[in-house]
Amino acid sequence: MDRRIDFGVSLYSFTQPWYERPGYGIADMFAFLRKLGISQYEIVGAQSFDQYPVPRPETVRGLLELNERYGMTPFSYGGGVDMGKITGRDMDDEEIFRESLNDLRVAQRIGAKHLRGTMLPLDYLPRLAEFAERFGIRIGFEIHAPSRPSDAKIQQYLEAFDKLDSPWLGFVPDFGIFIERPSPTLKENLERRGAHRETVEHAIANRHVGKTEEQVWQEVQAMGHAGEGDHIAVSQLFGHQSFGPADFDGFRSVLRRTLYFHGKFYHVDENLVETAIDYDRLLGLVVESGFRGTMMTEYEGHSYNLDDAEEQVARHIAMQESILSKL
Amino acid sequence: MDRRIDFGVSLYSFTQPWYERPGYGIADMFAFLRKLGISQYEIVGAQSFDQYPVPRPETVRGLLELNERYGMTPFSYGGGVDMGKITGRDMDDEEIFRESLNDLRVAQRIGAKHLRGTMLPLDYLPRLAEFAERFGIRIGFEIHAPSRPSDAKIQQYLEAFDKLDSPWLGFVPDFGIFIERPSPTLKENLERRGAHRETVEHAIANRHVGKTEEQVWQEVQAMGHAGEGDHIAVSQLFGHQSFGPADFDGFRSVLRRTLYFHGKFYHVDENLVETAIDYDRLLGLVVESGFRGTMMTEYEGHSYNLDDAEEQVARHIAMQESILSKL
Amino acid sequence: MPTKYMILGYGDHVLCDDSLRLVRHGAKHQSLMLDVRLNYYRGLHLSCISEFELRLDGRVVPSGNVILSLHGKEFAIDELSDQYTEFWGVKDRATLECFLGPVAEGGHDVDLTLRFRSPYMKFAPGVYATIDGSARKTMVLRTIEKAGV
Amino acid sequence: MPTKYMILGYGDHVLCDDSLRLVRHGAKHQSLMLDVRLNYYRGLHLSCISEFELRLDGRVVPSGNVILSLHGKEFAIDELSDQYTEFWGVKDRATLECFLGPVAEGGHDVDLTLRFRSPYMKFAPGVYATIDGSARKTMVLRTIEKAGV
Ligand SMILES: [Mn+2]
Ligand SMILES: [Mn+2]
Repeated sequence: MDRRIDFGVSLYSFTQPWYERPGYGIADMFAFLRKLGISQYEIVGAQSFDQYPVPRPETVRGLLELNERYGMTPFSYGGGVDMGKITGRDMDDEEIFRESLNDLRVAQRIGAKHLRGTMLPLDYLPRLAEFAERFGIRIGFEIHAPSRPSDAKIQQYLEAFDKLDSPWLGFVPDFGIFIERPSPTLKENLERRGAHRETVEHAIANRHVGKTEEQVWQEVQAMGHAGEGDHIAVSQLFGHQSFGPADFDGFRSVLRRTLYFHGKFYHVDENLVETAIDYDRLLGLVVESGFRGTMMTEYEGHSYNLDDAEEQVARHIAMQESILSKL
Repeated sequence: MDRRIDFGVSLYSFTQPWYERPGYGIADMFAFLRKLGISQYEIVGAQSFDQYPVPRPETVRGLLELNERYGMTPFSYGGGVDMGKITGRDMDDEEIFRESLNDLRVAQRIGAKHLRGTMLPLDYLPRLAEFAERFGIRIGFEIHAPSRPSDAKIQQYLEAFDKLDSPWLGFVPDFGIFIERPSPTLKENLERRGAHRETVEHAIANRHVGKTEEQVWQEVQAMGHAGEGDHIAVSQLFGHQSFGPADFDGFRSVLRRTLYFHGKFYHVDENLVETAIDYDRLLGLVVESGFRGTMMTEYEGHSYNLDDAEEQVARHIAMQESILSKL
Repeated sequence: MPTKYMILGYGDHVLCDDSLRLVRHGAKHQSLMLDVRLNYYRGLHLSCISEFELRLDGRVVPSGNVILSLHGKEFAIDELSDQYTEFWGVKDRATLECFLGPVAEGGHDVDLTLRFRSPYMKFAPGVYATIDGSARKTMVLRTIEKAGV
Repeated sequence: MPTKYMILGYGDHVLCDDSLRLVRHGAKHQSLMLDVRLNYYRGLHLSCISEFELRLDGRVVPSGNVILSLHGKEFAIDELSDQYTEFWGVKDRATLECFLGPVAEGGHDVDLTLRFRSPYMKFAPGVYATIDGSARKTMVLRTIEKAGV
């Protein structure tokens, strides 16, 4: 196995039990992760804290105690500026910058070494790098769907990172940008919400043949499937739960400026395969690039209301180990 | 002694130790008041709570526990709407009304039977009385300096109260409206702040002879006293620490609609005399009116930075007992 | 899009089971209380609430008669849009307190419209994703006699 | 009036004794901290703060480099005017955290301008009494090495 890649798990993976199970908390997540042999984690402030963007001092103390008790290391802090929180106006860039410094301070308090932060305009990068160094915390801008690494905007940041050549700034590619086909759990979820299987299959087959969402919706109705569930299915497959050819070339280009990865996934089956995302190919490219660092597991099964985070996280780690051991 | 009048003490009397003494709290006030034989009190939310206008639930619980432990009864709640708390605009009357209902709810939670509330326009009185009855809490509008009972505005409220004839609304006359001459502690305080005795005496002697503040200040300077302390003394004696003939007739008129009294005072000497305010005369009028109810001791020595609240409150109670015993 | 708003799968948790209660404060004053949660994966500032309407048995409860309590603080509904420093955590229950006339014991149709902007999902200047956290349930009322807090 | 503002007698308590400290968070980041109180007989909403300026040894600390903490929450100075639901109790200390370059140990001249409106002492529409809670003191700095909160 390639020892240049290590693993962490984002506590976001446990969204479903965190929201739903009374009494379930970070201690339960840590106990589970230690059993898995994982000691690094990412914590998302807006999800895990009951005060945000700056958690209560007692929340921070509680987290530090849990780190100690379970031997866990906060690898990264999922901050991010809520630029729309003030009713009636958007924050301007200066305010976003100031709130980004808050995120750095919070990351420092909880002992994280990375901040998943909010993307600021290019001319802010030198100042941001300066503060990142001052705080001793690397700031990563997430490349998240529907963005693709080849997008002009991402490539401009890449160029700026190269020019600045600071170890304190970089990307966090989220593997959700590489969904090539719908996960089986998405299909099941759409059917549970009332879509006919035929609707789902038709929408998938016609997603990338030049038709619009509206055209496909007309076709599905013509097939006799005009229910709300059918409409939701078409809409989601063209929208929020979209898929398409993976941008491997773009991925290759950003690897030299990547700080760590969000190992986003939707379902790893019992054969340790994530059919929606080509982890074999992606991890192959990561290793090929000479990258040293961390794959941060980020399960998103709560999107389909699945309460199987522990099993899925365990499979995801096992899948990555298996793939890397063959490289 | 006239048993129709009983006594309570506003915790506001202890402003100086409350602000200044580390560790000093409501338990200390209650322990002292029980020694004095006092079991009724008023509490001022904006002073005693660390969250306002609605205190934290734990603050309310803490207060209820102290009531229990010391056998104290919250007679009145000093609420009041901060109509200027929102930057850039004043609250309108509807908002003040709504916040007054908040005050009623807080009064109810802490178990008070009276609310010292914010004066609302006359057309609100029926609604206010309705809610006061619903909550079982009488609402008093304070008559506070520089208002005088004979003022047209107060007399309009008196008329409206008479017309409404509700037991749930009335006045809380504050004896600070009857300051006839500066308290010796005010004079001492002005001298401590740098005023010459001659300045103080000259300003007092010329306060009510038709001269303006500016004229008196010119005269004092001509006497050779042009320091900042002298200027403060003239300014205070014409302004915030003013004095003048007491409006006894006005007082007589409002007694029939009075819920309780704020026994404001500045200094009771060792002979149990408050030289600034004619308690003999005022209590005589109260008894004469047939009033049954409560004198709420309200010491304001913290205005002169005096840390003698316990002694002064004890003297104030003793003074009132002595006066009432002779009536 | 068939749905104008994003809806997550926690709709059944929004109106907290067994939380509908009529609290009697003395003889003449009562309030109807109810605990609610967000239908979202993360918490939100109260300022992000863009639509709020509560219906009891089909009748709108005037928003001026509703107070929202969170973390020991209380807010009028029309104050919420200012509260960008008050954070409603995704595991936290907020309590709605409604000032109403008499309400009978037993089952009631509770219908809450609760929509909010997702303050980081910005589509265009001033335009954010709208999350629909509305919910409707038949809830059984219980009565509590209460003095003090 | 010789004084444009009302000043109460607690001026000596505004800059809390022994509270000036330089906190080192790791090798390259430090902040200067200081506890402050109101000079008033009652508490105030943070929105009531109308003037704030901190000078250290005669030099203004840019307000953008200052954060005010109260009850476990943190506010930028230019956010204060919005905070009408954040109450600063009269017994409570707020903490100022300033991001500055190196500061030497020993005595420093700390000069705080802090004025606020008294939100119930309304003289005319939009006009409230101004309370001057400013204070100046020589304070001795101590240094604290800190990791975490
Ligand atoms: Mn991600
Ligand atoms: Mn009074």
